[in-house]
Amino acid sequence: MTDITEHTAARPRAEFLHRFSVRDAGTLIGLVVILAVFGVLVPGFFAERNLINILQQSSINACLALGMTLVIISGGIDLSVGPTAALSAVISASMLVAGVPFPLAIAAGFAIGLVCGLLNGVLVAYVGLQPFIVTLGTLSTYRALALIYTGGNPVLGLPAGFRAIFNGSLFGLPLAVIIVAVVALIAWIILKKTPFGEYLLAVGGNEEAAYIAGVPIARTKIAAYMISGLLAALAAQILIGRLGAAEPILGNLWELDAIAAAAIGGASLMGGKGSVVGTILGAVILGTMRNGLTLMNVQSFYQLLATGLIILAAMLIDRVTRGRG
Amino acid sequence: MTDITEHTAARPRAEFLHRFSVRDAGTLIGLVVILAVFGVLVPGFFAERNLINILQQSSINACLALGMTLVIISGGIDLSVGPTAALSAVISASMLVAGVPFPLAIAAGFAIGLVCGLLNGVLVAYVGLQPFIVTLGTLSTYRALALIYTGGNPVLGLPAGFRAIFNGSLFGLPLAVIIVAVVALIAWIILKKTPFGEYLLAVGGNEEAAYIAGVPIARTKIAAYMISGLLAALAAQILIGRLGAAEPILGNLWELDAIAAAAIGGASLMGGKGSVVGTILGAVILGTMRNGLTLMNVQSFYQLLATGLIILAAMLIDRVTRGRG
Amino acid sequence: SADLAPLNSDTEKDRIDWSQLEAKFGAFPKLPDGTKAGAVSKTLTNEYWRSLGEGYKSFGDRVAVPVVYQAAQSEGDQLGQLTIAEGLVTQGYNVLLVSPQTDSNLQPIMEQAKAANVPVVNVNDAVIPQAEHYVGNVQRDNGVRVAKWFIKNRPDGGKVAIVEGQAGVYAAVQRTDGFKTTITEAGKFEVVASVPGNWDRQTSYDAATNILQQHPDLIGFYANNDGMALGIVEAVKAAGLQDKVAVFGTDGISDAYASIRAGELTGTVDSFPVLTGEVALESALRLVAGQKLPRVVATPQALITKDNADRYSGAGDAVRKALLEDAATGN
Amino acid sequence: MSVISRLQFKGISKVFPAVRALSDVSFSVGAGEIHGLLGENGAGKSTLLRILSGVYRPTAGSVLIDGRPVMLNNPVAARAAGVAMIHQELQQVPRLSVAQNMFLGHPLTRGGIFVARREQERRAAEALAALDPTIDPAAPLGSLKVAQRQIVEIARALLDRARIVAMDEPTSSLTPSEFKRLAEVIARLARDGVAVVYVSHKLDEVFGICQRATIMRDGVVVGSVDLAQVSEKAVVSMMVGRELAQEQHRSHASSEVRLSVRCLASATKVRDVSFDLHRGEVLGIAGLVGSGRTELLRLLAGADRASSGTVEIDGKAVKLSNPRDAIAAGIGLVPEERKREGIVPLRSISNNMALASMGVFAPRGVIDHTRLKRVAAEKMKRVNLRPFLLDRPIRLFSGGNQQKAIIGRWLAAGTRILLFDEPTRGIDVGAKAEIYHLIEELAAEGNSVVVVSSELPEVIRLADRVLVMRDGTVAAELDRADLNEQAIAAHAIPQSETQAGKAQGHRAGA
Ligand SMILES: Nc1ncnc2c1ncn2[C@@H]1O[C@H](COP(=O)(O)OP(=O)(O)OP(=O)(O)O)[C@@H](O)[C@H]1O
Ligand SMILES: Nc1ncnc2c1ncn2[C@@H]1O[C@H](COP(=O)(O)OP(=O)(O)OP(=O)(O)O)[C@@H](O)[C@H]1O
Ligand SMILES: [Mg+2]
Ligand SMILES: [Mg+2]
Repeated sequence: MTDITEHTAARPRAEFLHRFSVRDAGTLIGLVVILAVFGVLVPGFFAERNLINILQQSSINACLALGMTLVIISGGIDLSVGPTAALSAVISASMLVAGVPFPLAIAAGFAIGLVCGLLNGVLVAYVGLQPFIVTLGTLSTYRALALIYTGGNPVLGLPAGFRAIFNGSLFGLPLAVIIVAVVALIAWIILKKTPFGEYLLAVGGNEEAAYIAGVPIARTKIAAYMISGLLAALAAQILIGRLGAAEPILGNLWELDAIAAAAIGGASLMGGKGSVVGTILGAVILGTMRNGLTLMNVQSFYQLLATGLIILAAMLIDRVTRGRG
Repeated sequence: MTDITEHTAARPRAEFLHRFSVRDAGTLIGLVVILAVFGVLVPGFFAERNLINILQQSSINACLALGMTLVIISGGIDLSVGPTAALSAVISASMLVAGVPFPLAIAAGFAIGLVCGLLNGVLVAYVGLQPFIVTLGTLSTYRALALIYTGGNPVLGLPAGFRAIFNGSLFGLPLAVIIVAVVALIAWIILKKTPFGEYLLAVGGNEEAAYIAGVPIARTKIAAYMISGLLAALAAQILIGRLGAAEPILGNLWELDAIAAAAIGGASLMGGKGSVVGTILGAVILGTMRNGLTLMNVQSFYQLLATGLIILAAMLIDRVTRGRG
Repeated sequence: SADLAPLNSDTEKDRIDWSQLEAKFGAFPKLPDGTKAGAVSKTLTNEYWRSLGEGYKSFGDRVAVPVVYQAAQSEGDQLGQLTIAEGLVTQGYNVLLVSPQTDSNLQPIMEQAKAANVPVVNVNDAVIPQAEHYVGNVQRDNGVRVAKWFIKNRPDGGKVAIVEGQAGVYAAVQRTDGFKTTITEAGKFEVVASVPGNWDRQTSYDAATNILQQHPDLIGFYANNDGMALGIVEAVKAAGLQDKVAVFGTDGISDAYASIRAGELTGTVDSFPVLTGEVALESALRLVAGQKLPRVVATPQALITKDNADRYSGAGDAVRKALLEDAATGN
Repeated sequence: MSVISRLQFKGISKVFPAVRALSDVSFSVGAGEIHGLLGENGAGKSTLLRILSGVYRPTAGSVLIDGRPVMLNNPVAARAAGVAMIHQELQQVPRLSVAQNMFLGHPLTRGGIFVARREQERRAAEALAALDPTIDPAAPLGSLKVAQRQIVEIARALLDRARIVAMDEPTSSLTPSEFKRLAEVIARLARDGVAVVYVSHKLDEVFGICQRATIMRDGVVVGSVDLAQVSEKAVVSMMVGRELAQEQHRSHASSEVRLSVRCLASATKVRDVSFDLHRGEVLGIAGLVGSGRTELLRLLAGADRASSGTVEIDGKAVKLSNPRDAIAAGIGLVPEERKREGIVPLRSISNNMALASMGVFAPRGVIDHTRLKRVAAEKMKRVNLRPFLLDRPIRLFSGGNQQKAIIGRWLAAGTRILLFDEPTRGIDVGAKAEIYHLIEELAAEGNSVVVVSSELPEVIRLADRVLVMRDGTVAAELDRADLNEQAIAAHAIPQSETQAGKAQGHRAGA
């Protein structure tokens, strides 16, 4: 009923938390159910090509959601990922169009992401403002900067060579998917195997205790926001590679998808809790849903309805699975 | 620097928290600064007509933000206020157009708001899902229902009598402003004077302690979401009265403004903290800013920039004032 | 006036084509001293609305009328736009040009402006039912024109798909409906998908990828705006189907022209925002001068493909000339 | 004693996943009886009382009140059945006032609509009067010190006029004089026929006020005894299942100065504190609540910043601007408020232990989990963690075992100067002896230890030397030879009434 009894009910899984967690298994079951439903309803849904499509279409959200997961674990939230990506995209793109060498232009894009994250982090960690409202403020600010920088116009004509970097494929998988898989692996290692990961969990779990234990609170939080900014920048590079254009309005509402993926994957917005595997599964759930609904040619109002209901259903399935776990 | 030292520094003011809070004074100073700046920059800014405009333009956001404040205090968040308002609006409006008596149509709109809130509340309190993700799901769901119900078309031709209810003025103030002022007064009384207000603070402040003390956790949370839904419905009635039409896409992005107002006013998204006076001031700050920037004829990209920066600045001013408080 | 029937800009009888203004109402009249115009549009994040503003400005410059042009911070910011419009009313502009986010969000302006005796011109897109003056094109016609292209150039018919704008937005609904109805009535075509793209390039790219994967034999896409169409073009290229699938957008932004010239985007329906802006301001100022214009002033649009792109993309006057010719020939 | 007991536990079992916290617990408490409940950390005392107060439901068994079985499905039901409970962990809402907290969940109202604040405050003041009249019922609870918060918690249980009052370590943060006032209150309750269940690790308290006691070990009742008939030693051996050797104080202090503090002051409370701490020394710090001991330790641990003064370690000046500086300098703090400042609840024992020494476990940037597990096993064995489940989230452990993990944290970090703030608060006699032993071992290994404690016997038992703090500064320094409770108390108590008022100024509120 209440959280108290919930805790009591949820306890068994605690033992397994450090292995493949029951929580992740819950998310996986959610995904399997959704896959099964679409598999039945949509002919050709399980075609290799379509499955690859789903992965590719989930990759950008997954990339953002990984950064979001780290921020959420640290007890924060990053609403500014979309505009960060947009700013990074238009600056990289305009450098590329101006003939700057690819590595430099990409590095500049990443630097923008890091700086955006740094600013968020500093306002949260040093100035002590609330993460939600800080990133709500920078959401507008970064978007405005991107618009002002470009005058509102998309930056077109990205060099083919640059686009090839992110558009290729390896072992039959789109490079974007592979890049994000590598990022996920790194995020998993960070969270499970490094002091920084431990610090994130501690800061989000009990900031005061972490402080007394010598955890560098501010640096940990700032690093989380910077990673989130960096991954937003990476997502931006992947996207402009794919679309061949960088728009200042790119990344609209990305934050909601990223948060949804992290939350479906088990991250708690109260901090101290979250899973890389879960987040990836969450992103794939959302991607699968969009893909399946499009293939079913569901009318747009009903797609919106389905989106809402599936988010709720994913959380419910997960809740029920955990209850049994 | 970090939150830890903040806590230490913040202790003295604790004594005053239950009177006119220093925190609210901080928000008030923020508002005064912004008013002063615009007063200097914009001729005629302090014209009575313009000040009334500011209040009127802030009233809808203030109405939503009051509900949001209660939900935030209870440790939750309600992202679904905009679609709740839309659903309430189109249903009331279509009843009005069909000739249903005003009180009945308005009551139906309020009932929709309550039901939307109830569903959010039940999913949060009984099923134990995270508020952010629940209301993200219902955000899409309610919007979709409003679109499906109307086929995406606006409901036009509301009876003049109905519009007069919300469009009149009293003592030279628009009725909408007066209605919201009354709502604010009621919210203030609820929060400061009733057991329910205490329960909200307790549930958001320390849920376990509240449970052990016998606070009805689930009922308290559900009531908060229902009030938020009801106030969204009220905002919808005010708006359709003003517009003379109800659209299914009404209320887009309302949640962000409402959250911003509550946060500027001192609500903590961690729960257990928030102020009715602060929220009203927060809504007026946002309204003033929009009004002033428009009168200064600032280009929209720079308006966006200013919006972001002013949210950050309001939080900073507040932070500094509190530091001194 | 209260007995004014709700406006349907596409079907209103009391209308005049933009090319007829001078012929019917004479040369541009003299204006009261100090006339200034205020304009508010949806958003500046879309080139279409920026171009409209350029049109206002260029005509304003020509007749020495200062124009203030504002826009909401984002598409869909309904109350923000209302705030801006209310600010313009209180600031004493002689005429207002508004491009509302929705059919009703600027409704209060109509009454306030009336009280202040300021004419209001509804320019394009969403239609305020009580509007006394409307300048713009026929939204439905955007989709109709593209459908006609398919009927003419793909006589064998085939599968087509639509990528829609934001669910429930007037322009998106009308354009989609125009295309869908016209092409379905032609008989040989099948609309296999009509899915939301939310005015967003990435969403449209993903949607197009999925549709192409399911219907590799698709012959064409119609997108409710050019940004989405350009996203679809990339998806089509990525699927290696650029020779088989025709892609159409709407609006005629400069990037669309560039893409058409490069042989990627098949076409777009240009509604000539700069010219629309000029015509809108001209009409508005004629109202200020006391002329009684018909309720709707229709502005031009044209289906742009590689063949005719140059004709419609020259300097302002050249385009105006070409469009006047079109009007004369009834195109 | 009546035939029908006021309270009877009948065959209560409680199984948590992986832990059997209680098996077949039965005993009874008569009306007007003050019944001690004793046992080591994790014996199941709190679990039993939480069942009594409706927070947990028993796996098996029943609770009888006045001979009738009662359904205690939630805290509200327990209240209705006449049970009031003082929880081990403070269950309060810092932002609400003292009175609001006391009446939380069942506020007094005017006309059933408005909270009757005045009336609540008046009644709260009445309940507080007997315990600590200086607490302002209108003050926000968050502004109170822990000890006062605990008093509020006790006073809350008195409001109800309950038939049964369960007290789970009510005095863990209280001083002996505060206990004395509580004892009077409890005696009054007993006179009114209330059955009191009293849990404490302080055996002298239990022997002082209880007639009978039930002793538990590992979830089962070892026996119920008449306290007039048994010795403390016998009770202790029942609790721990073996004889506890009475250890004597042994000093390992050398003359080498490890830590030298000069004229240290903080912005809020501490002023002009100077002392030396030697290698191998255990320095006790005594003083009244609010005398600034916690704050002094926080300055040394880098948790708060000093406004002036110097700290030298091994003759070198160190800057302690945050806990990391302190840890790097070899200083570690075992904090007073374990739940708030000690543990990261969702993380395991191992992870909580390793938190302060991540660098050690991740020499190449990646955590060596094998090594971490090994060290955790070793340290936790040394502190005798129970149950010995290193991967279990720490929040599921009893308070005493949480404390052990925190001590293990500094053992793992190789800290040379350990600061203990109330190290045995809420910790059982067995574990207490273990911790004392541990502290001596640490000193013998050449570490330096500071122990802040409100329990004078503890200070006397452990310290080579004692600083008595009063009003933020060192009032006296007592060598081992001069140590006794009277001497400490004499220096700790303010000289005059006016100063007393000042020292407790923050309590008085208005
Ligand atoms: N919610 C829970 N889930 C799992 N195990 C629990 C839970 N609560 C308590 N336990 C376990 O039950 C046992 C008894 O704990 P309890 O808190 O009752 O001990 P205690 O006697 O009160 O100890 P202390 O003196 O330290 O307070 C311990 O092993 C503890 O780890
Ligand atoms: N939460 C707080 N709010 C206000 N003042 C505080 C708070 N905590 C500490 N102080 C101030 O610091 C002073 C010293 O407190 P400190 O905790 O150091 O005392 P202590 O001797 O350790 O007492 P205790 O044994 O209760 O911990 C207090 O008297 C008070 O003035
Ligand atoms: Mg206990
Ligand atoms: Mg202390």
